Amino acid sequence: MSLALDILSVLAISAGAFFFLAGTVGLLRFPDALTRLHALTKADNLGLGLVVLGLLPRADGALGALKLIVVWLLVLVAGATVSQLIARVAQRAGPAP
Amino acid sequence: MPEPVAVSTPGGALLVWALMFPAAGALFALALGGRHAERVVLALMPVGLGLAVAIAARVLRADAALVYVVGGWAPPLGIALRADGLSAAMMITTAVVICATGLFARAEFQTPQGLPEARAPLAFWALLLGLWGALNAVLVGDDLFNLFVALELLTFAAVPLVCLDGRADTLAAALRYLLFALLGSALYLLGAALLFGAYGTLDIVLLSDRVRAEPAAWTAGTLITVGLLAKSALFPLHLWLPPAHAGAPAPASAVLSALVVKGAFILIVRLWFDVMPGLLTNAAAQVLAALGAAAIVFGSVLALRQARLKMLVAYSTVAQIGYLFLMFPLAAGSAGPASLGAWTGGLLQAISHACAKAAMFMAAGLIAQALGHDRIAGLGGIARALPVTVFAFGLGGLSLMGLPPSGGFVAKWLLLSAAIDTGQWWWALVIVAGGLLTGAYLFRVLTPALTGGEAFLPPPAPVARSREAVVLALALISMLLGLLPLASFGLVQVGRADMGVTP
Amino acid sequence: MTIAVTIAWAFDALLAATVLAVALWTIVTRETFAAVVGFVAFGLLVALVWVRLAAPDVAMVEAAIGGGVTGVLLLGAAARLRGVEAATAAEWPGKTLRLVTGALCAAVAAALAATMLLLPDPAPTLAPEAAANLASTGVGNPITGVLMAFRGLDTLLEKVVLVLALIGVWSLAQDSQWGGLPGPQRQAQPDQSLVFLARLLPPVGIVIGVYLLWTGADEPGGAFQGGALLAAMWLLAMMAGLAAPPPVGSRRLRLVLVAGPAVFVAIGLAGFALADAFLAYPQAYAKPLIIVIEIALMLSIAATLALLVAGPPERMPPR
Amino acid sequence: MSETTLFGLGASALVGLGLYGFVIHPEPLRKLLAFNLLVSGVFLLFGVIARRGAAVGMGGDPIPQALVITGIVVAFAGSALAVGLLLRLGQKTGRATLRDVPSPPGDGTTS
Repeated sequence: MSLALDILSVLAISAGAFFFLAGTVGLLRFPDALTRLHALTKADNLGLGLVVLGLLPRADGALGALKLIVVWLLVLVAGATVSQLIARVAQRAGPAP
Repeated sequence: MPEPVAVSTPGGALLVWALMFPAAGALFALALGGRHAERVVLALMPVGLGLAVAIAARVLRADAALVYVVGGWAPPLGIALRADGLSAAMMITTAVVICATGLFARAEFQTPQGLPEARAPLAFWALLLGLWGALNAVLVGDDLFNLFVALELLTFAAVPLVCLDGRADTLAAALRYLLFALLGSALYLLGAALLFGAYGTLDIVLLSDRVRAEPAAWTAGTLITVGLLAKSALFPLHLWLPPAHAGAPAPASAVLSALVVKGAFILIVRLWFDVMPGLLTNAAAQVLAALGAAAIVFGSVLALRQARLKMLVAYSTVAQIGYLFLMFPLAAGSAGPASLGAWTGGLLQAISHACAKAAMFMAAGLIAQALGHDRIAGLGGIARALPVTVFAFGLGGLSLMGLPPSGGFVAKWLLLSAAIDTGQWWWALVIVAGGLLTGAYLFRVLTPALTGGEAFLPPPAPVARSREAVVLALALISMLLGLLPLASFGLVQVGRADMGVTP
Repeated sequence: MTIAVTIAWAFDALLAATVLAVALWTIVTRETFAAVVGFVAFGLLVALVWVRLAAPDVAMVEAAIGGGVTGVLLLGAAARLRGVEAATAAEWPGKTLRLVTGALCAAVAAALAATMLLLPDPAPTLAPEAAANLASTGVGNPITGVLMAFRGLDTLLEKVVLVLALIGVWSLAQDSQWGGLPGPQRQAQPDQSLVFLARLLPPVGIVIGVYLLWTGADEPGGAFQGGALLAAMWLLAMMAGLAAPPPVGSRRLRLVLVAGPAVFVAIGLAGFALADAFLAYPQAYAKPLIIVIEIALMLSIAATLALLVAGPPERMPPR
Repeated sequence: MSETTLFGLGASALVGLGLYGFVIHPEPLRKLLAFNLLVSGVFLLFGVIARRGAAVGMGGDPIPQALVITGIVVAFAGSALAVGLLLRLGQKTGRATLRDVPSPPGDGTTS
């Protein structure tokens, strides 16, 4: 049982790390603000979600697990809003860098 | 040998009150607002003065420093407050100058009729209290980090005073002042961190026991000193001072020039004579004094070339700060009579300059108010219109020049004789030359003020007699300091014994 | 075990290199706005370093104040200065001066590094003393014990520093605007997604802020962290136009601003009578007294931080 | 190399960087940014010193850690005052620099 959970943790966290890496590469390599945002939000939403998923079996108690999920949700909300704001500014500024 | 554990001395609680009455007063001033801010300051002035005198009396009677262990947590875990003779003397000076400033500023920072509250008066009175609390905290602090917080309190109270009039040039001066001060505190904190890393305490008394001559102490001492030099505006870190002190409203200039720069200076004295007395090598002391000498010459020459009275007085501050640093090579080393004299001379210079310079800035403010400008070329005959003010300006000037019987004379005479006694004649030359240069720039002001009269056409705006009286009182204090018998300055020596120096 | 150590070391090295790289970029990049964005990222990375240094309390403060609130402050300043910054681009110092300065700063850094390497081993520490005395403060978090008891005077003076800084910022107003609302006029129609966030987040943030205060007595957290979070929530609501900043003349606002330090001073002075010393707590009531002070401090910190970011009054309240 | 050594060296470098930026940049806002980097370095040095003092089950000496918390708040207050000053200066002069701020036309009608 614990072995299965450990494997799940390793897999999920590794996958999360991969999304963060991909998101960072995208941030650096993509041509304009909108595509860069696209790359970043994948890292935030999916990458962090997978990391949290991987950490859940290791949380100490239900309260700890709940805190982890709240962290993920808060980042989701904040990330989504900020992306909206940046996207709007980028649109207004035109297709500059 | 086990280290001594700090215990509160009788009367130590006075130090807490000296810290808390201005801090609580500033909070009250903000909470009550409007005209109450001024009333809070006026009500607290006698309290503060009384506390300072009481602390000095206790220190003198006990012939030892007052100590208070805050919360009962002795250093190194907790914080102690400590007032030796140096603290007590400077606390009285602070109280006198701030009370005089408060009385002088009433006419300038009154809430206008019909308004519940106005910007400049509220800010001025609240910041004045903050400044007082900060200075007391700097003077009684015995912990390097507590002193850091006190220094920041001092900075944040002082900087906004510079630009209360909201003009672009004073805003720029205030910003430059703030940037210098922030850099200074960062370097100071860096040094304190290294000392903690090396010796595991920030308490000055404990550090004085633990500090060894090694790289950590050297680096820390250098960083702290440079940081504090930026705050005390010693040449070549003085660039921020003249525009800030000259641009501020006259009462603010008075406290900035008289007291705020002295706060950082006192901490440099604490560092080298209390925290690390063994490390004040001759070379280091000579460097500090050389910077001081450069400040005297440079500041005086630039004062000679100013077109505006307040700029002249501000550059004079740059020069007079230089004298303070001459005390390092003269008071360092063995505790002979020369060292005692230099110590007393240096601190007497700080005290008499505080009173004299506050008087001169206030006098310059009154002159500017009467004439509508402060161009030196246009001062002709002002002595006839404002005789008391010009007389007070002149008295302050005599003290800066070091002419008898002023307090400045005794200070410079003590430094001069210490220089000759210790065979460091070059500093004696600097003192004499500085006095001559000071005379030159003062006579540039006083000659037209006393003799001229041709350019003096429009009738000057009236100046309140009471404000002139305040200025005169401060100038007289700086004068009377020189008439006191020398033994009465024994106060400033009290408490040095704890630090391994036998007076 | 050794693999774990190696991984941790590699992580630390990577983290240190990234922090320095971001810092360098912040210094050398030409555009001010970009530099400030870099600074915010820097603040978050430094918070990670604090976690690695086993200082979670500091990490929270660094993330909330060092990176967060300071970031908002500087971003706002950079945005408002965008128009005037172009005129100053040509005033960089010459190459020689830059080289000399660089050499001097490198010397300072080298001296610091050498001093750090030469620090005594084992290092002097006050941890045992703090641990031995923590019980008599009633709190379980040693940082809270230091801030509220052992070195309470620092904390008290620092609160006065904040109040004075706010008076200083307010004193920069124009005379005619005194008594008005802090900050520039917001745009009439704030972005809808921002409004959404400003409706959703503050209830959660307030709960977390209070939780941080409460848990701070025994675990990482405390009045600073909670106060900074509350300040951020208030700023968010102000930016979205959901809450108007209070006029600086408001009596109620003034009372909130001074409540924290005033309660601290009052309980400190009461220590003379109740516990034989200023800022000492009678042992039986130490923890409740500390909590009372922290609650008052949190409110004052939240208001002061938010208003320091909002700036001097720049507009009169709508009639 | 232990983690304290690593971060100690990094913090020293950070102080040097911040100092350089503070001296070199002509714009006050950039100076302020550099100042914030500089104090971050100072605080981190404090943190390394705290970490070196780990004992009796504590991950670090709590005294320097608490000092850093106080220091961060004080540094923020300084930044806020500086930002207030430079924004006001920008409003008044339309420029973002400290050099050549014009004197008032009245030539010194102070007080």
